[in-house]
Amino acid sequence: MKLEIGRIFIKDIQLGSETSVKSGVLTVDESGLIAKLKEDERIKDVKIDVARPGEKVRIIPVKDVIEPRVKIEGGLNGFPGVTAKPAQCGEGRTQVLYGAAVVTVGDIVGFQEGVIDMWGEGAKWTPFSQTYNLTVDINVIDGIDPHTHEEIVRIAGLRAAEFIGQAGKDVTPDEVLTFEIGSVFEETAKYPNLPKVLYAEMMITQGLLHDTYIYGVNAQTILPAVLHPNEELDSAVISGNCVAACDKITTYQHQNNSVILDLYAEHGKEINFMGCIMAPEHTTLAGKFRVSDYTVKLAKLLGADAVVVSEEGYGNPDSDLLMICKKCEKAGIKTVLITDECAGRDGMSQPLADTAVEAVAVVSTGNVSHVITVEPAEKVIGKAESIAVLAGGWDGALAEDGTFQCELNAVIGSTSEIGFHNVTCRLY
Amino acid sequence: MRNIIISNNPLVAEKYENVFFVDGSVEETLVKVRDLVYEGHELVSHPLAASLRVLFSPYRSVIVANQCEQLNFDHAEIIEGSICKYKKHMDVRKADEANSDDYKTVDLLLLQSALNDEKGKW
Amino acid sequence: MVKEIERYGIPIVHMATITTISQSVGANRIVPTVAIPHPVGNPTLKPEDEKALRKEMVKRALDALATDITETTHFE
Amino acid sequence: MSDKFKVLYYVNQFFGQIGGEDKAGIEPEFRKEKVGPAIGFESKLKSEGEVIGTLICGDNYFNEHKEESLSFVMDVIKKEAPDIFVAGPAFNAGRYGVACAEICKAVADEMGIPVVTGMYIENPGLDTCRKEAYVIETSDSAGGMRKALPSMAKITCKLAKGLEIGSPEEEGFIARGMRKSLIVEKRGSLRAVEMLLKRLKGEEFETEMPMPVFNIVEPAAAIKDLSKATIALCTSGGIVPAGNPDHIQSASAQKWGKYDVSGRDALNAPDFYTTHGGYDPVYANEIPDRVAPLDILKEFEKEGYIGKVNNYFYTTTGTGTSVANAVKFGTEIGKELKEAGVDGVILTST
Repeated sequence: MKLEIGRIFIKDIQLGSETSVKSGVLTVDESGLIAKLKEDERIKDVKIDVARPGEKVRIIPVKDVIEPRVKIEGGLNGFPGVTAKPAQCGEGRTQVLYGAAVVTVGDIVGFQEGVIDMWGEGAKWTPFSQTYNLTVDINVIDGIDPHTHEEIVRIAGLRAAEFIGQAGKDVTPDEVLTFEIGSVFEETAKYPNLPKVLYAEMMITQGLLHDTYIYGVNAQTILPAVLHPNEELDSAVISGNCVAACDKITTYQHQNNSVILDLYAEHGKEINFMGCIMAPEHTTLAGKFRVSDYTVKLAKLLGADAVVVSEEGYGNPDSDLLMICKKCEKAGIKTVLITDECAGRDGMSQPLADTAVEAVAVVSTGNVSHVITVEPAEKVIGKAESIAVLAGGWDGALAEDGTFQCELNAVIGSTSEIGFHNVTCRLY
Repeated sequence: MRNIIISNNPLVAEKYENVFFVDGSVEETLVKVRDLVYEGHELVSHPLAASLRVLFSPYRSVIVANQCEQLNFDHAEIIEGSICKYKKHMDVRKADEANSDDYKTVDLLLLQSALNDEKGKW
Repeated sequence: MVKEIERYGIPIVHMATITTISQSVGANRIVPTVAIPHPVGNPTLKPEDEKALRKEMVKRALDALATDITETTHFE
Repeated sequence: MSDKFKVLYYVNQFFGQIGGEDKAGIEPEFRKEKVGPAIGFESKLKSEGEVIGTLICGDNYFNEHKEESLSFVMDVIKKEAPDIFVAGPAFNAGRYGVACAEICKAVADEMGIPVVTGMYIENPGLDTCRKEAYVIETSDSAGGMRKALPSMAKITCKLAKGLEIGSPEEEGFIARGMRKSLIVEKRGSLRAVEMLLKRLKGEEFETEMPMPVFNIVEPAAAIKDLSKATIALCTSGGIVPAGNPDHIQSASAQKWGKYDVSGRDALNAPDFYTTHGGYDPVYANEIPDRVAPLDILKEFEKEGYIGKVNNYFYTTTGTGTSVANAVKFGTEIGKELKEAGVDGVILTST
């Protein structure tokens, strides 16, 4: 499979009357986008705005982040299985508005937090303070049940990204990246002496606000599936979960999965990167046993020497992570795990409640209870009331001048367990 | 009936029959689950949710098997670990009462999803 | 608690149902027991049988204290 | 008024230049001047801070009159209101280390100001204050003074000025056990891939989340002759006398209890019951010996299989009891058992 990603560097976003990219400036046809999204009659109201790095802007509550793209060769444009007919992802040429992101804002339930600060202390802790964000705030008509509401907002975000992505159709990219890996037999013949490595990507798949989709299929219903890494890089995987702010994998992070990119960089040099196992995280223990067994079986079937395992979420998925780890290690397959931790607000607690002696190689992406202090914003995009949820977590969290303390767990992508951001924990 | 639902969520108690209703906190609910595990009931669903925000929920429903077998050590460790983890996060946190209706709904929907997931499988 | 007591050089035997926990808290001599609510009893037995069972288990624990070991040992 | 930050310093009788072991019994005193290591320490502060006085106390006096000593020290600190408190370094001196540790902990807890000390890694005082204080790692003898003082001064300056403290390796302090979240140059996925490559090549790698190591205690030697041995019974199953006179909590226990059972044949109901909140109490309340088998031990005593059952029976509840408390209970109970000449212990858990 061969995929070319043409990156068009975006240096600003403006709202206007046409959608185009000129000298790195992305202009978005505001009314055209609103009209496009309102084709879904269940959407009552759409508000478009722009948040740029460094502006004193806070976006809350963030539902998803999506990278705007357009397919110009091979396959189908959009998100196959969701906003387009089913089609193979991962081949041909996809153009990316690199540096831009669609950020959907929409509270489906009142307790969502998920904040992106574009400036100051808050900005340090989220990778999405560095992107030019086109925010899409969606209100639905009355009487919509939560499941449908979530779906409407999820799909509106994808449609918006598709709409804006069109701007890159005829633009010459600043950089073209090529991703090519052949069949496991071809690659093994090419690199007979390189260790065979798989990536097991765990996904939250547990119901409302806790779902992930592959080609539009709710991953709760699948057995672990093998994907070519290109498929995920080419929009086959979509996030439907929006309450695990710090460690959920947004659609943008699937499209730019950092584990895949970093393994790709070593393919043919140090390792033979053979693919991704998409492992659903069930809430039932039987499901956890089934998935961990099946994942390890796939790894054995493919003759893997090592597996990188990334978690999504916090709480019950910790069990899945360690089950996969234990079973792999027992089968002689070396693991490296990526997870976040809770060491308490002062960092003095034992980080893990679940432990396994087999977990000898673990990357920590930060303490979810680490407290940061953020100033009040000059402008809030989204729902100002959500800040009260965020700031009211405990006594004394909110100061009189509007400065407040929040834990990293409220910040989008802060402790990303696919290692998308640069946070870690060290023993001090 | 194969399962019992241990829950402090009134919506769950209204909707299902096989509910052991805990008139109390999430922690008390988890402690009840632990007692049942100690008596030999196996866990069907994991005691914790998969996201931090839902960990802060004032409502929680957990499914355990109805029949009583020998104590399952792994399950005992899971529930003990879950209680530790829960307490670690909630020690100083205030209950989010303003959104309790939403928390009730989400807990119910996640429970439904778990029951569906479990349907027709061992 | 087990470790701290043993640190004084007094042999200690841990009679516990969840032996994995027992091991993880550092017990060296472990006697597995019946069930959490009644580690050294069994209410389903006749009283005299239950007592015999308990005596057998306590004897095993005492004998464990009189046995030299070099690593964590389960006395079953 | 100078704008220098103010340091209060603590030393023992030896470093306070009063005398050696023969002076270890002196009471605490305060001098509004720099004494001993405080002089060298101040010179390393690069005029950013000054030592406003030195507290001196005999090591024996401190350890034998802990409360009086601490209250004297705290009074001085409250009056002098330093910005930062420095003690030692104590190297591997046990009593001195314990004094530094106790004072550092008290100052940090009560005054909320930063505290700095220095110790050898095996100093028995370390565990008391490693979380509260920045303990600079020193050699095991006073020969390491020249190396210790600059590190202590450097971290003192940073703390006083509210600057960010570097890693334990950079600053030379003994890790406090804090998991600090910080932003690093390489993203998590890249660190994972690098760790993977090292693991695959069989090179050394360092996990970012070490699994807890349960520090193992060597098994104690076996009892040679059971028939002469005194056996103590302990339980974490919460068996207490009727009425629970010591109010042992049903969960998250804060204390333990001990009860004289020398005149009893069993822990029979209704004299005893369980207060444990973590399991169904019906069976234990029917026959408490099902949890703590005193009945059988007494039979073995009568039969001569064991020498004696310890006069006291020890109890607490295991549920939700923090590790720190469990360690504390074990240490306290173990001490009593040792002093009572107990030869072996049976601990039952539910």
